Amino acid sequence: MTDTGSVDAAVAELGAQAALETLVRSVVDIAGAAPQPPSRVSVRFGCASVEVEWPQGKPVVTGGDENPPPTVSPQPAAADDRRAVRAPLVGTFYRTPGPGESPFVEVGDLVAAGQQVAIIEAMKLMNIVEADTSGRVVEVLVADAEPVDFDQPLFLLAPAEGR
Amino acid sequence: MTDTGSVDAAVAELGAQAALETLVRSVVDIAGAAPQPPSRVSVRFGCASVEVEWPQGKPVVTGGDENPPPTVSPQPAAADDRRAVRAPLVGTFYRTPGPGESPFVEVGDLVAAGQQVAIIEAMKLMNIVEADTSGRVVEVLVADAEPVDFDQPLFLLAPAEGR
Amino acid sequence: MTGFDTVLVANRGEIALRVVRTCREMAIRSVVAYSTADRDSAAVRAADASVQIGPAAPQRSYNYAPAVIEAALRTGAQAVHPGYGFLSEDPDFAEICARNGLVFVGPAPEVMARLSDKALARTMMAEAGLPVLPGTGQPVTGRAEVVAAARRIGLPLIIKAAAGGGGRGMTVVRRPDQLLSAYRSTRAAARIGFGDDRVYLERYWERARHVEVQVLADGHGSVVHLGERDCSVQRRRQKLVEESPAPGLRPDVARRLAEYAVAGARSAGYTGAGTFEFLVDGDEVAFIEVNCRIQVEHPVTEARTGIDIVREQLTIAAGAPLSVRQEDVRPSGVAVECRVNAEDPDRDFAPCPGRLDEFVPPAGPFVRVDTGVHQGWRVPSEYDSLLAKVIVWAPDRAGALARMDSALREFRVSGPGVHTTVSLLRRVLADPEFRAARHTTSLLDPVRDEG
Amino acid sequence: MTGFDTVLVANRGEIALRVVRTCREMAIRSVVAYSTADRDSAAVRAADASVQIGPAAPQRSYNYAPAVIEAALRTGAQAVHPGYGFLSEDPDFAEICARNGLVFVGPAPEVMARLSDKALARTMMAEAGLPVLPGTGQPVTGRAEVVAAARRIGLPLIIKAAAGGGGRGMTVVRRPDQLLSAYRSTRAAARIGFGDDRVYLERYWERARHVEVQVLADGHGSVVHLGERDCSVQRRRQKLVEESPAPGLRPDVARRLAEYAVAGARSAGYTGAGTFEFLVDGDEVAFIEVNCRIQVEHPVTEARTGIDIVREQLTIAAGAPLSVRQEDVRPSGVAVECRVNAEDPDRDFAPCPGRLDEFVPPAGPFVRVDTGVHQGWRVPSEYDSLLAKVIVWAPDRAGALARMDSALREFRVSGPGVHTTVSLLRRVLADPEFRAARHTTSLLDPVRDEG
Repeated sequence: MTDTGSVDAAVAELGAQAALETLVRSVVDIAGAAPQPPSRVSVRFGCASVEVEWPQGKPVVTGGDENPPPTVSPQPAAADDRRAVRAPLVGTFYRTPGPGESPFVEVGDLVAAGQQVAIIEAMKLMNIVEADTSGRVVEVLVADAEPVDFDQPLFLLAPAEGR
Repeated sequence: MTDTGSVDAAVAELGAQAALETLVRSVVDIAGAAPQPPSRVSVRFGCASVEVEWPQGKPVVTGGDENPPPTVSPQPAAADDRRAVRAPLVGTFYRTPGPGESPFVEVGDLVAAGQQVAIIEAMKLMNIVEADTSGRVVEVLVADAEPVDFDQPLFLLAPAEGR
Repeated sequence: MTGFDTVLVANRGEIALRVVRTCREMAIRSVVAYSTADRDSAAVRAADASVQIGPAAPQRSYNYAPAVIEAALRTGAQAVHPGYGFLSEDPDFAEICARNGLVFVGPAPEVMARLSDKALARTMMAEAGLPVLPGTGQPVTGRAEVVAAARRIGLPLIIKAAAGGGGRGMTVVRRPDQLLSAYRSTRAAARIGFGDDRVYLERYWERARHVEVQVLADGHGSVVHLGERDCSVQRRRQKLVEESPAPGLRPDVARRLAEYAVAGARSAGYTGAGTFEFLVDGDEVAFIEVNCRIQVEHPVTEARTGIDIVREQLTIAAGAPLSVRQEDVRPSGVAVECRVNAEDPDRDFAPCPGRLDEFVPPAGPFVRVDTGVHQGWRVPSEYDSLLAKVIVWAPDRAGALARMDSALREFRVSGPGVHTTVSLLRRVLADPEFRAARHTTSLLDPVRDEG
Repeated sequence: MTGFDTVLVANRGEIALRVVRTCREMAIRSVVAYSTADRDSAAVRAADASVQIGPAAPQRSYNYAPAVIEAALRTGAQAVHPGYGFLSEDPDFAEICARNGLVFVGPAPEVMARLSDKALARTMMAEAGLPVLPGTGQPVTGRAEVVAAARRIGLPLIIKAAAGGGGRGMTVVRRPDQLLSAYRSTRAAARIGFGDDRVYLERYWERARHVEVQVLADGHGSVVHLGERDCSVQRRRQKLVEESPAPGLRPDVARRLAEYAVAGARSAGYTGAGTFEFLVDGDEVAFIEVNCRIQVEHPVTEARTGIDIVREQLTIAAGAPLSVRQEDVRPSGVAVECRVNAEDPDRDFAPCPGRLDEFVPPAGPFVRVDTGVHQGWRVPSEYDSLLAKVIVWAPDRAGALARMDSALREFRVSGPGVHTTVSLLRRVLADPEFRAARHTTSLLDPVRDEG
């Protein structure tokens, strides 16, 4: 038990015990804390996972899913600071107030929340599209006069400061 | 057994065994601590896994399945040392050679691989049930003259020595 | 066959998929207009194209005409199939379609406008020779007018809030001394409930059955009926079980109903698929209303006649004549439909949307299931709670009821918090009154009496 | 109605579920005997009870009579429904059932024994007045005998290995000078392939169609037919598409086939549901064989007649008379079935079992899907590769083919390594020969010629 291999093995074993004890405690905690007996509990830590199912249980409590790094990243969605300005209705997207005129906004422009950035025409009515947040235009996602669906991203804005 | 490769292998095997024991303990802990009898418990650590299912209240224990440890553990089913003697066909289970006679085996008996332990009657033919492994009878799972399905566990055997 | 290359399906759920299927068979390109809640729906998957027209809230998507029209125009659709509910019976929407060069799959806007005004429809149909329920037709005010109307109509009668619906705002009056207090309390309740205290009076039929006749009318003067459906099993005016033929209905009464429906459709200048609803009590019948759209229970009629009603709708809308003459329509056997809703019987049938971890509908000989959901789907809370329609056919009623019960037993639906009406439906199927076809619309909802 | 409380279903897959469904409708308790590979099958789930009779290998489970009988006796079953394949046409099994006091759902063992001997069946049917293919009937040996037989039969003819089957071990002879070399090579191939070099000769019909007639016969002397099915679209003798009525079949020929089938069933003392297979070329017809069981393609007939054939099987087996007389059978419209197999068209249609990550069969009006699999199921490799049968009905053939193509487009099947025959089926549906009903059994398998 003095060579490095067996030390590693021992450490691994200890790690396994600790990790699994944690997992089991989690499962038991979840099962006990749930308002009704759960039908399935699944907890995973790295390569270790514990999963419990109950027959015909009503609620489902799943702890962790496919690959959740539990302690590493506090903000899973924070990877991209950019925000989309989306289409408030289905219609045709126009970047300019009229034919031959210059676009409301261009890449690199700074826009304020509430500023008009485009028009969407639906049923021959012109609907103003406003930025719902301030920021710098980093990308125009739809070409002029193209049809857009409801909620389709039109522009990407980056935060005005910081970076 | 002096070169590092075989030492590593031995250690890995030891580690796997320890890990599996831990896994099994985890399952038992969960099953015991659960508010209701679970229908399935699955514990995994790295490549080793143990899974327990209780279909409709009747417990069936299976050790390891989908991803059998490829090189580490030579005995993926070693989670539980007990081995079941299973029904080789569908029929009626008899523990004795005939009415009023004493059973082929009793709990506590030591049986040898190939020894007759029961009869299954199907279509009025008496089929001999043999133990496919040696061991000590720790449990008789089916009452005399009860119907059994193909592959249904009939007896549990524990390893004859060790423990 | 039809002149349409592309049809916009302005609906969701099972009926959107239903329309997509017939379009596909007719080699018509289908485009489904959908809300964000229906992004992964079966109809969207099955359609040739789709347009996200708005958020989950129907008033900004399925009920929002500009978004629907925009989707139709953008995708080159020549026609809009409205399904049922949402914009399907909105004459203004039909009008907007026409103004935008789109064929609305349904009757002409002016026909729809007249028939959707219940008082006007009642008058029109009475003039066309259809019997109507004795009643005031219009709202009544003042004790003298109420007493005079009640004397003319006779007892029992029902006082209905003009703004009511879905079984709310109604009181049954059986004795003369209950009349005025019932009038006062119904008005008061209507004022509070609907902000509108107008009420009208109608004869109340104690043991009535709800029977409706399916008609098809083309733009070339042909009107045919496809037989009747009995929809008497209702819970709070929601149909649960529909069947055809109407069990226990005298053949001469069934024939009269069909003739009334054809005469009514003709006199109204109706085109498309439509349904004439009647109350029936013995050999007494009374027209109630016309539904100017495809109905949830149309598969019952399809199963008995072999006619694809959506195909006929599209054919008629494209200006072609009906594919069948009256003598070609030969309904056979018995068809029954059960509506399986995501509702909790233990919580007064509150809708219970949620994720469907398991959803395996029944199948097999003479079993059809129309559904817009699938395993893994999360039933949205914004729409009605219909999960699936189970339709069976058999040579006779006993066989059809056995088959239906068997199909309902086979249905596997589960998920966190998901409950269904399957057990209620199975209780109805086992009910002796229902089995003997002696049931009425009050089988599940004994009507509240005054006094 | 029937005397059975409990029926053992001795089969798997879609047909086991099919039988369970009818049992449930008839209030008969169903018990499914299953192998370890089918533990979680839809039939096991749907049945009232189930018995695990053996391992995946059929010779130790579905084909192992003692296990099946044991399961039946243990669960109190009075009858055994064998489905198709496995023990369904084994006269010994029917005999064992009888000896154990169990009703075998099928004809009497001695009838089955005679009809399953193809040479004997051919002789019996010829005696009953049915036309048979000119041929030797029995194996021939020696050049003189071969030449004499060929002279009597005429050309083209086909030399078949007695031990062959499934399209293997056959050679077509078109010119007299090919005869002896074909005889030698077929014998040699048969010796190597089957260890049995006996061959026989039969007239070869170049442009034949495979047409079969469904019959029902009870134990009280009633025999009715339910019309014919055309099963000419085959790949290596495996039926892919079946339809009814047989397209392009002259009505007088169809009538003759039906009469032959009824006469054949009568003369053989047949009881239960059975199928008489014929080859048809123009107005020439020839009896081939009788299938003494329910067939894969029976839903085609159910869709046109409204008759539940499994119900009739159970009714007849219980000793009751048929529920229908010949004059009650009035087939209508056109029904088509396509078999969707888990096979890889790019690897010569090798079966490709695997896990079905996605399995959403089509549905809708006049579409029926019979399947024994479900999403998440792992298709076992031990059994045939049938995933699902898609059956459609329509008033006419063009409508039925359009509906079938639409249904196949809707079918969603995927999983690691899973391929299906859907694309092949859609190619058949689009084939001009098939659409014009000019196709023959060699549509997909041009027959190998000698020389």
